[in-house]
Amino acid sequence: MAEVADLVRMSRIGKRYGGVQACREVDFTLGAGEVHALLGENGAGKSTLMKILSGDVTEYDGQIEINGRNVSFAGPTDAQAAGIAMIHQELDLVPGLSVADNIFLGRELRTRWKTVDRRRMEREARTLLERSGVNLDPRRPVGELRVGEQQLVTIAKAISLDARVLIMDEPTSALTTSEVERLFVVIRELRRGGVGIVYISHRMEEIAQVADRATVLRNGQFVSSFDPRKLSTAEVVEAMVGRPVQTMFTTPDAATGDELLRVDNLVLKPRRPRPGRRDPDGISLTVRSGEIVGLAGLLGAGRTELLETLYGVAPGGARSGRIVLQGKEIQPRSPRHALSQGIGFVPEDRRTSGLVLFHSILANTVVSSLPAYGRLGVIARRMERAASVRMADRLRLKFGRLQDDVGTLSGGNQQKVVFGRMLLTEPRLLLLDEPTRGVDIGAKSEIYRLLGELAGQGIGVLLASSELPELVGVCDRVVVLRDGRDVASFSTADSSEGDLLAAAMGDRAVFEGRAVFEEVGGPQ
Amino acid sequence: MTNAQDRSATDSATAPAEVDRPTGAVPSTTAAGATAVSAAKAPTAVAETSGGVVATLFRFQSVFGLLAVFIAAIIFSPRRDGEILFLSADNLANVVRAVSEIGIIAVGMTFVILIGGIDLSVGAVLGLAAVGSAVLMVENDWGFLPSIVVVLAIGLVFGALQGMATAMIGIQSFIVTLAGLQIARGLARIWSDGQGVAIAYGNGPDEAPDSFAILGERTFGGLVPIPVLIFAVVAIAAIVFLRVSAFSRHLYAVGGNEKAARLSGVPVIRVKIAVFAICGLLASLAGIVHAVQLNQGGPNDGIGYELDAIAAVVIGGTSLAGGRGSVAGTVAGALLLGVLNNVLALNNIDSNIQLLIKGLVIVAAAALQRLRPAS
Amino acid sequence: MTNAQDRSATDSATAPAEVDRPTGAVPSTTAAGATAVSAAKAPTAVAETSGGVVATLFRFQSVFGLLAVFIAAIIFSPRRDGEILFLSADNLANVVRAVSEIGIIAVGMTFVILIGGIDLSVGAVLGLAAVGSAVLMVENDWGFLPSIVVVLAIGLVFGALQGMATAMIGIQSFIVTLAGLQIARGLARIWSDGQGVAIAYGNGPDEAPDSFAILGERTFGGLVPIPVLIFAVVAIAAIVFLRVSAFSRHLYAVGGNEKAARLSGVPVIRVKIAVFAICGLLASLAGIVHAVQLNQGGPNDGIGYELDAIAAVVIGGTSLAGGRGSVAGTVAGALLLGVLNNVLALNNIDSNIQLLIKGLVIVAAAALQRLRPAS
Amino acid sequence: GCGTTSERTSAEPQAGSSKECKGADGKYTIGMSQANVAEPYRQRMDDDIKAAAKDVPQFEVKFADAAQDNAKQVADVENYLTQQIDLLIISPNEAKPLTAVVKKAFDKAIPVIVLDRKVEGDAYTGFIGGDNVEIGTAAGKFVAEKLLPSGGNVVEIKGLAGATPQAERNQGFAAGIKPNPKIKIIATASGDWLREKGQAQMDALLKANPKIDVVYAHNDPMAEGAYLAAKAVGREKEMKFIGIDALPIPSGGIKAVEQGRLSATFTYPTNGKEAIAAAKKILVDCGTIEKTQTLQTRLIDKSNAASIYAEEDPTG
Ligand SMILES: Nc1ncnc2c1ncn2[C@@H]1O[C@H](COP(=O)(O)OP(=O)(O)OP(=O)(O)O)[C@@H](O)[C@H]1O
Ligand SMILES: Nc1ncnc2c1ncn2[C@@H]1O[C@H](COP(=O)(O)OP(=O)(O)OP(=O)(O)O)[C@@H](O)[C@H]1O
Ligand SMILES: O[C@@H]1[C@@H](O)[C@H](O)OC[C@H]1O
Ligand SMILES: [Mg+2]
Ligand SMILES: [Mg+2]
Repeated sequence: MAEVADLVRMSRIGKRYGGVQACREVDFTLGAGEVHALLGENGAGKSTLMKILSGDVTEYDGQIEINGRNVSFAGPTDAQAAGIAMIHQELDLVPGLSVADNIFLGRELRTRWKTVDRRRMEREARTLLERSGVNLDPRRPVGELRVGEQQLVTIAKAISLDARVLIMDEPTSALTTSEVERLFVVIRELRRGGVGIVYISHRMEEIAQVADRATVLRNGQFVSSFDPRKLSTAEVVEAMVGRPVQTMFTTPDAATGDELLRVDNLVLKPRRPRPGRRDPDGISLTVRSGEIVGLAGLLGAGRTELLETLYGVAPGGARSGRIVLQGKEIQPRSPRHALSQGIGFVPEDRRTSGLVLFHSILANTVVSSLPAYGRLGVIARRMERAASVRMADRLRLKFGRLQDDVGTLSGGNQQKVVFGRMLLTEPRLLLLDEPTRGVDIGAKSEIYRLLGELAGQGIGVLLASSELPELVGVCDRVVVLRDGRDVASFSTADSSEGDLLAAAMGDRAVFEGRAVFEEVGGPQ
Repeated sequence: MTNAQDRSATDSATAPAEVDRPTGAVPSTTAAGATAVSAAKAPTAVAETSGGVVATLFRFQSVFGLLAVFIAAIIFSPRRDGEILFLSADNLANVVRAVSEIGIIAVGMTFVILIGGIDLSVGAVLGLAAVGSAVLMVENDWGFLPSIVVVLAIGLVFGALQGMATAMIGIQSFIVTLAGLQIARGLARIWSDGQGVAIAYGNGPDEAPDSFAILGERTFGGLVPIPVLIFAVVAIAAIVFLRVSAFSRHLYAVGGNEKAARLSGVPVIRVKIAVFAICGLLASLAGIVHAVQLNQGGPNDGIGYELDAIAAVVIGGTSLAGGRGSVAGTVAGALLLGVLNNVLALNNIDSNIQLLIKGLVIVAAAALQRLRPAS
Repeated sequence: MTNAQDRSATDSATAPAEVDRPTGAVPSTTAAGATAVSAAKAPTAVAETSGGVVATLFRFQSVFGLLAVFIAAIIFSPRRDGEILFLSADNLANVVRAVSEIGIIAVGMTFVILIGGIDLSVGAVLGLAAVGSAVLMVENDWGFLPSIVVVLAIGLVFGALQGMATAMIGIQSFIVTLAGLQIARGLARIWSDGQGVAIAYGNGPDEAPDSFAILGERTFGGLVPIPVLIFAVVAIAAIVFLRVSAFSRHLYAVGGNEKAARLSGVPVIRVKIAVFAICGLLASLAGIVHAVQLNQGGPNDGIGYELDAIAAVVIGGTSLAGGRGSVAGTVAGALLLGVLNNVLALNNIDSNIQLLIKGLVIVAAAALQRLRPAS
Repeated sequence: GCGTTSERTSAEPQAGSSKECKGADGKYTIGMSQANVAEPYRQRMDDDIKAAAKDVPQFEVKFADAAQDNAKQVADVENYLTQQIDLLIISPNEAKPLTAVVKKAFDKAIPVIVLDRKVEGDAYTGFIGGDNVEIGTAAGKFVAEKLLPSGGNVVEIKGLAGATPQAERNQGFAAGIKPNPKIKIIATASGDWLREKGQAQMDALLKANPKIDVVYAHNDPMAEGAYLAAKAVGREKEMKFIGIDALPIPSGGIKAVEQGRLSATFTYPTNGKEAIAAAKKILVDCGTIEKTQTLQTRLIDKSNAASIYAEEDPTG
């Protein structure tokens, strides 16, 4: 491919974290105008390898050449000067600063008097945002934005660097199909301009669409390199995991039982509305026990807000409509209250809402179910340990020791910890908000298997996801939300991803959405 | 796209006011969060409707407490011949004069707290600077300018050293500056031999130059004390600085998400050192103002000022966690404390009861800031 | 699955020791990572090799500073007839007695700081409790038990009220407790009429019961002062409590990530209120100890103790950001400060120079804690 | 050179009696436990002791600063006991809390000289101090007879709430002005002994009270602060300022009187010199001292300020 003009050549890269060998003698190259996908399970070392390239991690073994010249970066600024930009997996933005300030942080545009040129920054930010497919007011504080919107801001930020090498570490994990398509348009433009792009993702269908080459890492080591367009998803996944994996998501259609949850015309009028929030504005749906119901919708359709309302963490305000759990009307007041009713919730953003990153895996796993492990407020260590080990086994968690900080786990394994914590509360109804965000395909199928198992035990699941294949494959039924209202309901047995998308977008948008599909429909 | 329009319509009707929004960092939020749900291809430009009066008001909600206390002060002020004593020009000048030192310190403290730090040494540095200016001008017979410059430099360097200990070794700033407090206090006592150094003015030996005395006078028809002017200049300079400088973005970034700041190429260590240096500089400026106002540089001057300054910052709405807050809020916080002290003193409330009232008012003022407009 | 085996084999060979690991939150660290790495099908049990001496040592690194200061104290201690004065039994008893009040307060403060808060009111609450016990027993002629119970209840309620203001209204605890400081101090002055209330013992009116006096005595052959015993009991109880209770997990979780804690079903508000209540309770216990040791309840007792207590906590390795730290560290921190004070006093260092030395040692002790073993 | 009243409680055993007196051949370590050095008055006390001890070659004096904390002062004394000092001078932060530890020293046959504020009981060798009620009374009399014989308005700026001298000076002053019923105390405020607090309080007092004739401050720094506040609004000539302490240092009250800012101040003797004299008597001369030695206050006004300053010249 780009043997002649390798933009980046990394050789024999090694990196150790304490007892973990995150990378081991990895070779990696990137050519100009190439989109190189980097694949591997959670914890395979993808992010680490790219952090080394982008100057974030400065202590490592091996060599890096840029344009044939040996380099060694003292920090991210150095790498940026050498034309390397990275979109980090964890959204590293400053919540208190505006979108524009975040995009230009560290490289503020100046006026003649050396002061910050806010106007110009806002103008350019707006253009950049539009280019990456979102129309956001660049003056809004980033802390107010949805996760998906934040992800688009980081993309805009990376694009603004005009880098020759652009590393995208799971840029689409919180995006819905339409934003992803839009991003691909941008990627193609950049590629035409000679930019080399490293693309990391756990969404297999994206790889074949966008990548020219793919490299697989396993346990920090190089496994293989190939043209993803020539391999089937199943083959790619087998290269990643080292064994064949069921990639078609299907959960056995458990016999669904009685009605578990009924939501009737739920409306929430918060006392102090916040911009960008889409509170329930007339939602009705049901979940039967043993049923997995999906929630589809565009960015900001109100899926998260619905789940939050059901879990008792919505902002205070007037609520109308009914929430009925097993025939009994409930008014979820707080997570604690919801848990006591048998409702569990796995939040979307595990780092800010899910985990105490610097606490142990053990402490994070058992925190919701502590009363079960002892009496009179005293914890029986053996019991909590046993529960924790049991859950780790069941979820096939990949970790060193239970005492290790949960923050040292790879993203997907962190997600499993949050998931496991809720399972330990033995819920009747599980509310899941993007539970597989950033989770590798192997682990995903574990989670789906588990969901199937839970459904088999009669637990009801309400699953919000931005991945249409996931919704179609895993759920029995999908409810589509738009603007805080339920607009359609499909049985997955007889509907497609396209149907869901159409319903999510509304009539006019369907047309435009199709247009996008055609324009970007696969690489030429 | 009805979605988007709906959304923004709702938005503009209500106040977006995130309470702790850094006024300095996100200055122009006149328009409400005009976000469009981005569907497929055609992003819809949304008309930027104004966020409304409420939104604007609530951006300055740290001023609410001040306003409430101000109104209470008017109501409870003693009157003479129908004149509301509290509102008389010279009383108001006194109010501001009394908080000018704390105010100057609090501006520097705001910077430190914005990066998520704290500086407990400011009171002691004030004392050191007060002693320094007195000793240099009176005992060493230095001129006005060299003395001032050296004293300011001492504050700057002292702050910078503390900044280095925090930024480079990574010790919590609370500990570094608690140690700094003791060190500065010890130095002040040693330098002054433990006794206040009296400042008399004139050209003789053992006299400070008259040019120094001017700093303590009043101007604008004898109404505005120069210390108030200095405070005002410092505050305005800080506000403008935070609005227009790239440095301020870096500062908010370090306080808001240090990792993100580092990844964006913000020179985190340099920012931290600079911020502590600024804080030390302002503390020593306050020390100079202190000395000239009291005609003395005392080694024990400024004891406990750090808590007052932090209180002003926090009442002003700046979060101790860093990343959010504003100098304007701090000024409001300092004035609130000043007005409160003044009206209690005007009414000659028993000093013990004063303590109770102050405590309750401070909590009430802070609680008021948590309020948001109901929709 | 070889993957998993590789991984875990490597793990057990090295020390992952995250320095600031909350000792309380992850209690069972006696054995190294004995967890089954579960890959695909066959979970592999890994032999429990020790995390290494270094790791263990560094979990207790807040003790390092104490050790260093202790050794320095022995070296620099004055001697008489070959006897190292610092090491004499009654001097050591004095050292611990002198820190017992700060120590008791600091235990409560550790709880508050662990949830990411701060309590500035402890010194004033100590004063209030000291006054309270004196007034009740001496002036109101109450018995020992009712007096103690009421005084402790006052501290508890005072703390709980502050906790409510923080947890329920959402005011930063710094502000709430700064106000609380003033209110408690005002109450103490009003209750005592502004004068220290002397405590004499006996059965007469205006005398406190002898049973109270016992709290100030020494035991174990006149060697161990009861206040030291009380401190020890409080510290041990707190350490055990943090290790075994479900509550402590909640506490660490709230401090580590409040939002995550809430979503995990932790009763955040209740935890916060409880923690501030405990801190108030311990401050009032310290006030009782203070009164009995000084035979007086003074309205100005305990001024500035809050900073000493916070210093002990932070030197003990607890992070002001919350979520990590330990009571054992705090005890070490308090003892470090006590030893330092003692050895400086024994050597009759000039009090100003003492300030400098203390400042430098505190920074050095904190810097020492930042050291980690190279991997 | 001040007037001294003494009382003798001769029945008490004097400490040191059990020990053999080594007299002039010995070397003696004296521990001085000061309540705090943040107040100029107390720093001056230490300075006086240091200066006086220079003249006694047998003496080595150590100083400890309790920083206004009773508990710390107890620890300071205990540390002195560990070091086995030969004589203790203590100026207690407060009476009752220090009584026990002073007794402990005294019982160990260490002579104890208590300065300024008494401890309770009689387990000490000698007390040297001023009488704050008397000083307050003298100030009151001065106002009633000299400054406002035909009556007028007084504002009182008090010391730190809870400090004994504050209560006593308040009480004495009230007694002193009693004979002149036309004198009214129209306002009191707490200045916490501090110059800047005196200034800030006076700002408000000036505003609230159009007619003030005399400002009585419990110490000179607060009087000076009040003066500065009045001067700032051009009213310093309308009223007289009096303070207490009269420290013979450049920033002290005597200079302020000499330079016309204060009308008068009253000496509050530091007793430093006297304490060393007493120590010398006990240790070097193997003698005994008076149990109580009360140093009288002295009125300093324009007429005697310069000469007294010269007499007590700090640099001398
Ligand atoms: N800062 C760190 N400290 C300790 N271990 C770390 C650290 N960062 C990464 N690791 C470990 O290094 C290994 C590789 O992590 P890395 O983040 O590179 O994985 P990844 O391939 O990006 O996984 P994911 O798909 O989940 O993002 C993991 O085992 C992880 O636990
Ligand atoms: N203005 C705001 N202030 C605070 N939090 C907000 C705001 N807007 C959105 N959020 C939070 O952001 C999250 C919703 O954003 P998210 O990224 O989940 O949207 P989405 O998943 O794309 O859309 P949805 O889940 O609503 O269909 C919720 O946690 C919500 O409470
Ligand atoms: O000014 C003095 C004050 O500092 C001291 O505490 O008591 C006596 C006063 O005269
Ligand atoms: Mg990764
Ligand atoms: Mg969502």
